[in-house]
Parts: sequence; C-alpha cells; structure tokens
Amino acid sequence: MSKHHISTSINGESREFLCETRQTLLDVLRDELGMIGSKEGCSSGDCGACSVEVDGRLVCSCLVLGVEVDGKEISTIEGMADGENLHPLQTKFLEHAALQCGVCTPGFLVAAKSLLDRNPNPTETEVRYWLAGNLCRCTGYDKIVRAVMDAADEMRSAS
Amino acid sequence: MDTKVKQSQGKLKWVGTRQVRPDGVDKVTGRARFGADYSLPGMLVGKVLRSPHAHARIISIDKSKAEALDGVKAVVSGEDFPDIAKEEAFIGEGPINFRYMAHNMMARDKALYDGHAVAAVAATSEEIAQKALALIDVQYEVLPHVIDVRDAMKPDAPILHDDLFTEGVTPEPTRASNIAKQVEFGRGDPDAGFAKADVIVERDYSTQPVHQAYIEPHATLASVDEEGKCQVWASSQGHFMVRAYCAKLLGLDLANIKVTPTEIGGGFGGKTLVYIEPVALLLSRRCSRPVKIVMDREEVFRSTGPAPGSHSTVKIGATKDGKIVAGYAEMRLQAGAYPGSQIGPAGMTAFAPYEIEDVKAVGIDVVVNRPKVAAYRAPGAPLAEFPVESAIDELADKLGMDPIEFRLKNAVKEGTQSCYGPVFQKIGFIETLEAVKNHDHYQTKLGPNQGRGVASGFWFNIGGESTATVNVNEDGSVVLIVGSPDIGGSRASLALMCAETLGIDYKQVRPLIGDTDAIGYTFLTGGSRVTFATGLAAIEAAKNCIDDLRKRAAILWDIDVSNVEWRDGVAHPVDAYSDEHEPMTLKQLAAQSAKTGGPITGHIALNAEGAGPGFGSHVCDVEVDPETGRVEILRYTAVQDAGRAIHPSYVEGQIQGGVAQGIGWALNEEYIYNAEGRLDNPGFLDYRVPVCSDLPMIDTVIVEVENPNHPYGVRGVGEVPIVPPLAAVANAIEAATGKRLADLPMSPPKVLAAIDE
Amino acid sequence: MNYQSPETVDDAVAALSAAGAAGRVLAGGTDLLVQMRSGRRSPEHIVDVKNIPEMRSVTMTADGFRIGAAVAGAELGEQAQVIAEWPGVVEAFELIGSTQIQGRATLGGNLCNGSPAADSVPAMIAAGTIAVIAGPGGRREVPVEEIMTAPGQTSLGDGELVVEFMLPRRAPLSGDAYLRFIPRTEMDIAVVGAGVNLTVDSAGVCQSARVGLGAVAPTPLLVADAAAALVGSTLDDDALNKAAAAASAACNPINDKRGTVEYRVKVAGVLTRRAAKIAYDRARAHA
Amino acid sequence: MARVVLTAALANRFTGGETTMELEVDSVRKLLKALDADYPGLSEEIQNAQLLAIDGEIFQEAFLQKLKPDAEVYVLPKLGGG
Repeated sequence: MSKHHISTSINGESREFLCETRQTLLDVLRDELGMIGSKEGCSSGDCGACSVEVDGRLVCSCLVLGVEVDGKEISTIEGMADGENLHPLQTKFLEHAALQCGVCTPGFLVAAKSLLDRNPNPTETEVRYWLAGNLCRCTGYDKIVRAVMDAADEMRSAS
Repeated sequence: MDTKVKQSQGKLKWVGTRQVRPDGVDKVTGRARFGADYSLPGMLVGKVLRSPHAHARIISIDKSKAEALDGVKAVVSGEDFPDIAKEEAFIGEGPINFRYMAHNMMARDKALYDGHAVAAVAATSEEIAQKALALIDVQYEVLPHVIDVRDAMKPDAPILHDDLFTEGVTPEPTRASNIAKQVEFGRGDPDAGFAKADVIVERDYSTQPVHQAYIEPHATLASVDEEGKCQVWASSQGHFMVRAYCAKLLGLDLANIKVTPTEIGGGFGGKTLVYIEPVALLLSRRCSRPVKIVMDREEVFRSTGPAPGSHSTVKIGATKDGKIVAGYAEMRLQAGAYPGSQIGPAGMTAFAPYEIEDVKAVGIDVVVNRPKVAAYRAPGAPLAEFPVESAIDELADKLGMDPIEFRLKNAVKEGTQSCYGPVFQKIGFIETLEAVKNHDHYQTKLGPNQGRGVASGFWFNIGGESTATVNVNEDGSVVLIVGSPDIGGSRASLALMCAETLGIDYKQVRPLIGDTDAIGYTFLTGGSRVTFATGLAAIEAAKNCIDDLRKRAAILWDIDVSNVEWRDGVAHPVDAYSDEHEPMTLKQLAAQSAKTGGPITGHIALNAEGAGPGFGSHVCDVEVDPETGRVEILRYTAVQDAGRAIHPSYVEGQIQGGVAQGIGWALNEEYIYNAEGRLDNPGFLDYRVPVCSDLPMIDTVIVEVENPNHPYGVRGVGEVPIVPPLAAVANAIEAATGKRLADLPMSPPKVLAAIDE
Repeated sequence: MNYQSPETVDDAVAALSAAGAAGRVLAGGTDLLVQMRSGRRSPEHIVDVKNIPEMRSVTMTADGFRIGAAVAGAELGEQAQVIAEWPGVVEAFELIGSTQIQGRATLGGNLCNGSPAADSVPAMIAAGTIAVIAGPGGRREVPVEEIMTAPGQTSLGDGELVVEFMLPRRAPLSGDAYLRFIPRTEMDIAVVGAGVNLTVDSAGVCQSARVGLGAVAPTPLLVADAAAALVGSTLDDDALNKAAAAASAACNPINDKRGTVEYRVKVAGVLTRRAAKIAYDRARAHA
Repeated sequence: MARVVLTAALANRFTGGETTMELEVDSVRKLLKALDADYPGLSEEIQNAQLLAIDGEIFQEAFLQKLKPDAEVYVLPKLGGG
C-alpha cells in the first residue's frame, strides 16, 4: 500500500510525513512525529484528550485523517508555551492545581486557549459548555474552570 | 541515635501551603510520559482477542492461521500461561485468589463475560495485529448467562463455576452456586433493638456497577531479553504490585522483573490489578522483542473495573426522641465473573457513622457474567452507605427532625463503639456536621422544583509499607525517592513534608518515584495511604538525614553529636559550644560532605499503622424538571475532616473529584447489557460521566481534626468524598419531588416515572 | 483504502460512481471515522468533499440561503444572518457534539449518516429545507424529510451526494426553534428532538406550522397532526396540549440504551410544546 | 485477659460459631499462637487475610504489637482501597 506524502505546518514549523489513509492525525502526531503531548483517551471524539487546532478550528485529532491536513496549519500542546515562557493558561493551571493525574490536561489547555482566542471574557457557563467535550475524571472541573477564568482575567489586564 | 529536631512550634513553613507541583510543567507542556507514551526500538504491537459471548465454553483455539500471517511474531492463549492453583493472598487492592486472577487475565476453559480475554498476538504493526486477531479461530459452545445479581442467586441460575461453594454459611452447602461468600458484622441483637423502636423504615435499594473511567486506558510496554530478564513499563497504582502479580501469574522469579512506573492517567482503584502486563511479557518472551499493549476505550469498559453493583435491603429503627436503636442491612454485591467483591468493607462501613447498639450488616458476594470488579474509591462504601444515608433521611423526615440534627444526635465520636466492633479513637465526624449546619449553603432558600439533601460518609483509610530515601546533593538540594506512583499530586505533598522536616526550601526538594530496582518495597497507591504512609516515610527519611547532617557538623566542629541541634534547616551547636562554632546550613554541610564521610543521605522502610478514619458531610441542592425528570445540580458543598491538609489545593481537588464521581454514580452512570449479555455502552458517549457543563463549582470545607498518629496530623482524604453524594443527591431529589428514589442511577426516565406514579 | 479529495462536485460524483458500494463520502468525519474504527463501516474509497468550494460556502440571496453540505457547525455558527433568520436550525446544528465536533461536523454528514437521532434534521424538516443532490444523472432537489429511509440508510443513489441545503428567507411573523432532550447537558445523542417552525398573523394566531421530531421513529418525522393542532390557535394551553398529544401519538420509538418507548413518547410531547412556545415568541418578535 | 472478637464468618469457619474469647496473652504473637492451639488454621487465616483492631486502632500488620491486660482485639477482613 502506498503512503501519502503530506506537507503541513505544526506549531509554525514546516513538517512533512508519510501516512496511510487509515491513520488519524493523532496517530501521525504520536507515532510518526513523536509528539506525545496529545493523548488518546477514547478514539471516538468523546473525551477531548487529543484536542488540537487545524487551521484555527478546535478538533479532536482522533477524528481527523492524517491525509486531510495537507497544506494545513496545526497547533498542538507542544507549541503552547512561547520559548521558555509558559502560556498564562499553563501557569494558571499550575497555580490553581487544575490537574491531578494530568492526562487530560493537554487537551483542556488546547481547548481553553481556543476559547480565549475567540472570547477573552467568557462567563463561567461559556467556559463550561466550551469545555464540555473535554473529560476530566480527577478534578470535578472546579479548579479547571477557575484557572481558565483567572487566565482570561490576567490576559485581559495584560493586553 | 535519637533525633534532636526542633520545629518552630505551631508555625509550619511549607505544610499547608499551596505550592506548584514538582511535575507540573511536564504535565502542562505535554512532556509527561504516560503508559502509552513509551517506545523501544524494534517494538511490536500487542493486541488481545476478547470473547463476544457472556458465557461460553471454549472448545478449541486454532492459532495457526494467525501465526502464519506475515508480520505476526507471537500468538498466545490460555494454554500458554501456567496453571495456577487456588491461593488467597493480599498484595494488591484486597484479598485476591491467584487462580481467578490468572483466568481473568486470560480465559482457560470458559469465557465468563463479554470482553473476557481469550488470546493475544504480537505483530509488527497495529493493522497486522488486528488482522491476526480475526484469523484466530475460537470455537465456543455458548452457555446460558446471568447478568443480574438477583437472578444469579436463584436456584436454577446458570452456574459460572462448578467448584464454587458458598463460604461463611452453615450448614456448608453441598451444591455449587453463584453465591461465593457471606459475611456479617455487627453487635447486639437487632430484633430486640427494633422492638424498642417507635419508627422503623425499611426499603430495598439498588446501585449499578460503575466504572472508574480514568481517562488514560491501560497501557504497558514489556521487554524480555534472551537471558530472561524482564522489564515492564506500566501505568498502574503500584509497580511493586505489577511485579508481584507478573511473577506469580507467569511463574517467574521476582528478581528477574523490573517494573518502571509511568505517569498514570487516573486510577481510582481500577489500576490496582494487572490485565495486560503479564500478556505483554509472555508475548515478548516468545519473540525476544519489546511488546506494547494499549487498551482502547471499549476494552477498558468491557474487561476492566468496575465497582460492583448491588441490591440491598436496609431497615433502621429509632425512638421518637431521635435515637437510632437498631439497624439491619443485607447487601448482595455483584462480584463479576470471579468471587471477590468488597463485601467486607461494605458490611463494615454501612452503619459506621452512627452509634447503634443493636445492628447487623450482611454482605453477600455473588458472581455474574460481567467483568470482575475492581476497587473504586472507598471500595464497597458508597453502595453500602447510600441506602443507610437514604434511610436516615427518611427517618429524620418521619420524626420531624432536621437531618443534620438527627445525625448529630447519633454520630460516632471518640470513644464510641463502632457498628463493626472497635471503639473509635480521635475522629472528626461531628465537626463536619457542625460545619454543614453553620454553612451559609444550609440556610439559603430554594425555589420551586428545587430540593436540598444532606448525607455523610465514612472510610477507614489505611497505612502500609513504604520506603523513602533522601539524598543530599553536593549543592544542598535534595532528591526524595519514594515508591508510590503519583496519581493526584502526591509528589507535591511529600516534598512539602520533606522540606518542612529538613527545614529547607520546597523547591530544593526534587521528588522521584523509583522503579522496583531503585527503591524498597512500597505498597500501592490506594486506600488514601500515600500522603499518610509514604508521607510518614518521607518524614522519617528526612529525620534520618538530619541525624546524618548533625553527625557531619559534629565532625567538623569536633564535638559530640549530642551537642548538635537541627533547627529550621541549620545545624546549631548547643549553648555550651555556641561561641566556638558558627551554625552551618544544610548547603554548607553538603559542600563539605566528602571530607566528613561521603554523601549525606537518609533512608527509611516502614509499615505505617495508625491511619486516621475519615468522615465527610455533604449538602446538595438540585432542581428537577417535572416534565422530563432531568436533575440539575444547583449547588454542592462538601465538608471533610482531612486531619491536616498538607497541600490544601490537592485536598480540595480530591474532594471535588470524588464528589463529581459520586454525582455521576447517582445520576447517569450505568452499564447497559443487551439480551445476549453483551455490553451495549462501552464508550464515553453512552457511559455518561459528568461533563464540565453538568456541574456547578463544588465548594469544599476542610475540617482539621488532627490524626494523633502522624507528625503533621494527616488523615487520608481521597476515598471519603465519593461516599456521600449518592444519598445527598437522592435526598435532594426527594426534597424536590416528594419521591424517594432507591434505585441508581436516578436517570431522567426513572425520576419521571417516580414523579408520574 | 484510497483517499481522494476532489475540488469539484462533478469530480466527487465521478469518484463516488467509480467506487460504487465501496465508496463513502468523508465530510466532517465525526461519524465515519468512529464507524471505521469500530468496524461498522469499512469503505475502500474515501471521497473527501471538504475541498469543494461550493460545498463549503454559505450564500444569501433575496430568495434564500444556500448552505454547503460540508459547512461545519462552527462555521455556520459564525453566519450572523442565518442565525438571525433560522435560529432553530442553527441551534440544532450547534447542539451536535462538543466544541471539537463542531469544528468538523457538517449538515450533510448529520443527514446522510442516517441516524434517526440526528439533531439538525428535525429542525431542517420543520424549516422546510430542500437538499440539493448531485449525481451521475445531474442534480435534483429533495425535501430533507425524504432523504433518510431507515437507520443508516438514505434515498441517495449510487454516485449521489448532497451538495447543499436551501432555506427560504425568513418571512415576517415567523420563527423556528429546536429542543432536544439528553440526560447530561452535552455530549449525548438526542433521546428526543423536536423542531417547530411557524407563522402567525398580527393578532398572534398561528397561520401555518411544521413540526419535526427526531429519535422517536426509524427516521426523523414530519408530524402534520402536531402542526395542525397549532394552526388557528394563539398557542394557548389547549392547543399546545393537543400538539403535544399529536407529537406523542406520532412516535414509534424503540427501547434502547438511550431511552425507553414510554419515556420518548412522553418527552416528545413535552419538547414539542416547549419548542412551539419558543418559535411562537420568536415569530411574534419578528414583525 | 485480652478479649478477642471474631466476625461471624470467621467463627463459623474456625470456632464452631464462637465469636468472642478471652485469652491470657500480652502480645499478638502469643495471641496467634494461643488461637492456633485451640482452632487450627485460624492463626494462618488471620495473618493472610485479616487485620486486627487493637483498642480501636486498626493494624494492617499487628504481628509485633503488645497487648494491654484488658486489650480488646477485633479480627476484621483486611482493607485495601481505591
């Protein structure tokens, strides 16, 4: 079976890879590119642990085929910090203890960033519904929601 | 050597503060490596073939076609694993029987549930492995199955195990049945007690099995070399447990197995067992290449966990002045395909929060054609305390008493004899009830279709074996090595206690979880034991390190060690020598360690006893849609005695997480089996764990009634918070609708049916 | 397994025709990838329609809206004029799955996947949406309610695909709404869905109505009796109760892991009544 | 005299139903020995799968504990956790 040659941009860097049709973007990121920050929790789009952005849209990378991203721009958790500076969301997740086991955390951060990029001043309800596709079994979501709201506050006052 | 350590009395510098966890940056940047994130050169993909039948005799397994497929390197089934004799042991989450565990890992003569492993392959790619599974020819003789615990107890029920005879009953049964065991706890004479009661409530209750639903599926990587040396990377709650089970189930020398803990993406009790680790090891041994097995979500639901479901009858009697005089509970628990549900803890916890002189709790362990149950947060307690806390509410209502006052009148306290026997030492149950009573949440008004419920919960907490080493680096920083996998931020709490004891900066302590070759035996992470027991080890190791530090200062000052005191991270000569020597910091002592005897270190291995029991009391407000039966959680407040919160944020997090799981258990989580006995909802779409928009903020109040058996007063906190929500929600729904729901989950169709009754 | 990504509808039709039964359209992939993974569908040829501009655009003329079948939920949610005129349709579409699913899921996919519980379909039925279908024999226009024929099956022929959906411009004094019931607040498949589109006169008397129901029968339903119960009334309790009863009577559901027959029948009536109220208020506000 | 209380299940298995016994022992070590003399197998069962609550404090591993003259010892199933 011949593989597809895909050229894409990941976190602002040009990347090329070969993949079979059946491979998802998540498979490609983890198995072909060694980017293990996106996690596989369900493979059915129900847990959000594999969240990435493709051309600025938040998606589950388990529900995107690798072949579909030719020419597209992808953002993952690995590109969230700016050099040695953590993104305010990352800092706030740490300060608020918004993670326990941490396996859902990359997906939550990518999803939360996607929200704040669109809506810098979300209500608690907006945060909760935006993040409803990201499952966390450890925290009961309380500290996650607080961390996102606090990061939004801080980002607003910084800008 | 006796330790001379002086702590600034009452003023703790690190304990009780909210520091950033040491592993935090790795986890917010995607660097942290969980089970599925490990790879080795030449690694193969392992996959497990699972039974599509709920109950079937395995007539034959033909592996030849799969073995012949290009890229397939090994195929194994039950016959390739050693036959294990029945042997009870206690090395993991509870008493287990190795024969059952072996058969649960890989079916032998019978497949006992949909999802039961029957064979496994290792291949060069995922696709080839999948194809190979389809080429394994398994001939089954499908047998009648039984899913419901009440059906399984009937005399004509399909029998899962021909050699299973009920234990704990007289006379000893002569016929095999699905009833594995009966236990009972209590004191006094319930019949006499009920005769004294003015009001009695009695009702049947049921709870559904619920999965721990950790977000990270089970994953392992195993590598066996030509010499037989085994290495395993596993996401588990205890790598020593993995080592012990793998050795036992494969008949290997423990000494030949090294298990490295990966980061673990949630466990809640469900990762206190092995499912795939021995399989990966055997596959690897067959082809001398590393084999990685990662379960998918469907496999997780079909073959791991859950907590048992239950059917219970609970009866409680009280006098009209509000004193509980008698209690009786009979709880029938679904063990899954093999015996071993948590009937012991269920029987002991059911009435534990209350002082009742005449009380009895019976637990019955029943096998059914479902996955074998595993521990899940306070295992046994939620399903036992839900009926009792519901009945307490009902009684309070009948007596016209406030449910908190009624509980206060009957609450156990220091010196009370528990319903399961022993007398309670220092506990903080009453304090949690008082805190609820005085909380503003308890005073606020409610609107139409809204209701408020309260409920309490108890869990023992445990100690156990832990090892810890403190190594001082030459720059004065410290590495703390422990053997407890960190599932909820324990590295932070352990580092805090280590820093506090040594008197150095928290950031100077780097905690590390050692593999099975790097640190001494440590019991698994569970039972809310790590902050207590491994915490105790971290403190004792730090104290031993202080002894070493004092010795080094004594050498440098050329005085006897008894004349050196350790205060806030600094060695001080006692008064008589204070003019001659300047105090020395840990950093200064570390810099000179080469000339005083080499590296400075402290080590301890202990078996911690004296875990302090935990109590919590919760209050929950709901609104019920009278036309659809949908329940919305409007507000939730959880109060818990934590003994002392080492890292308050993670204590709150444990409480909030437990509450969310309890709400899921109460409202929507359930297993749905079809007529063929196949699981119909093995995914997060239809196994409905609470999502972010389902919940309000979960307010927490930490009460601190210190555990006298721990230097900082720690009690375990992880287990208790899942116990009260089941009844708190049920009691709130009753308050909103006037209908008492006794069957979980209280999903919209059930609530609507109750309203429309 | 092949993957093709045509840039015109004609090329897509050609690719699907050549593939025959082994072909499958990939739009958002939120159903197809899950089905492929579980083995429920194993297509040999995947035809990705997301690079066909016509299927990815939303256009507005004086006559109406044309919404490409491969427009994602999140994209439609940014179309202010469609939201203003067809809030019920947009709400229904946006109820499908999480934010992540919204980034991918399409109207065409939601319809052609063939689920009786598809959220957007009852709302589109109530709105009188027309699907434009392209195939080897050219194009044809079909009311949405005629597309699903059974669970997982549609009336599309070999080589056919839905290109776009046509909605009229919102008439004065008309409005639509969609409600669904799920046990949680998000992430579930509809247990019942109800869409209502209606027109009133200046006195508030309902002049015409359409009611669509989902998840209560093998295919989404257009329930004429429920609509008839609303027409001529000011949506007083009596009319609403009649509409609810008609909606319940039209149900032919099954017991499954998501709901019981009894429950679905009852809640179909409840949601019809509630959705009708919202549509009515919107109609009166849209002078 | 130390007072030892067994669960009903354990008593049915080992003591013919007798749940309470008084023993003249001052340590758990001696207690186990004494029980084994009267009820063969009970000591082994306790050490494998039971815990002891001595005067209210639960010991997962009580082997080394001393007993006060009027100690109250409950034999209960070992506990794990989630």
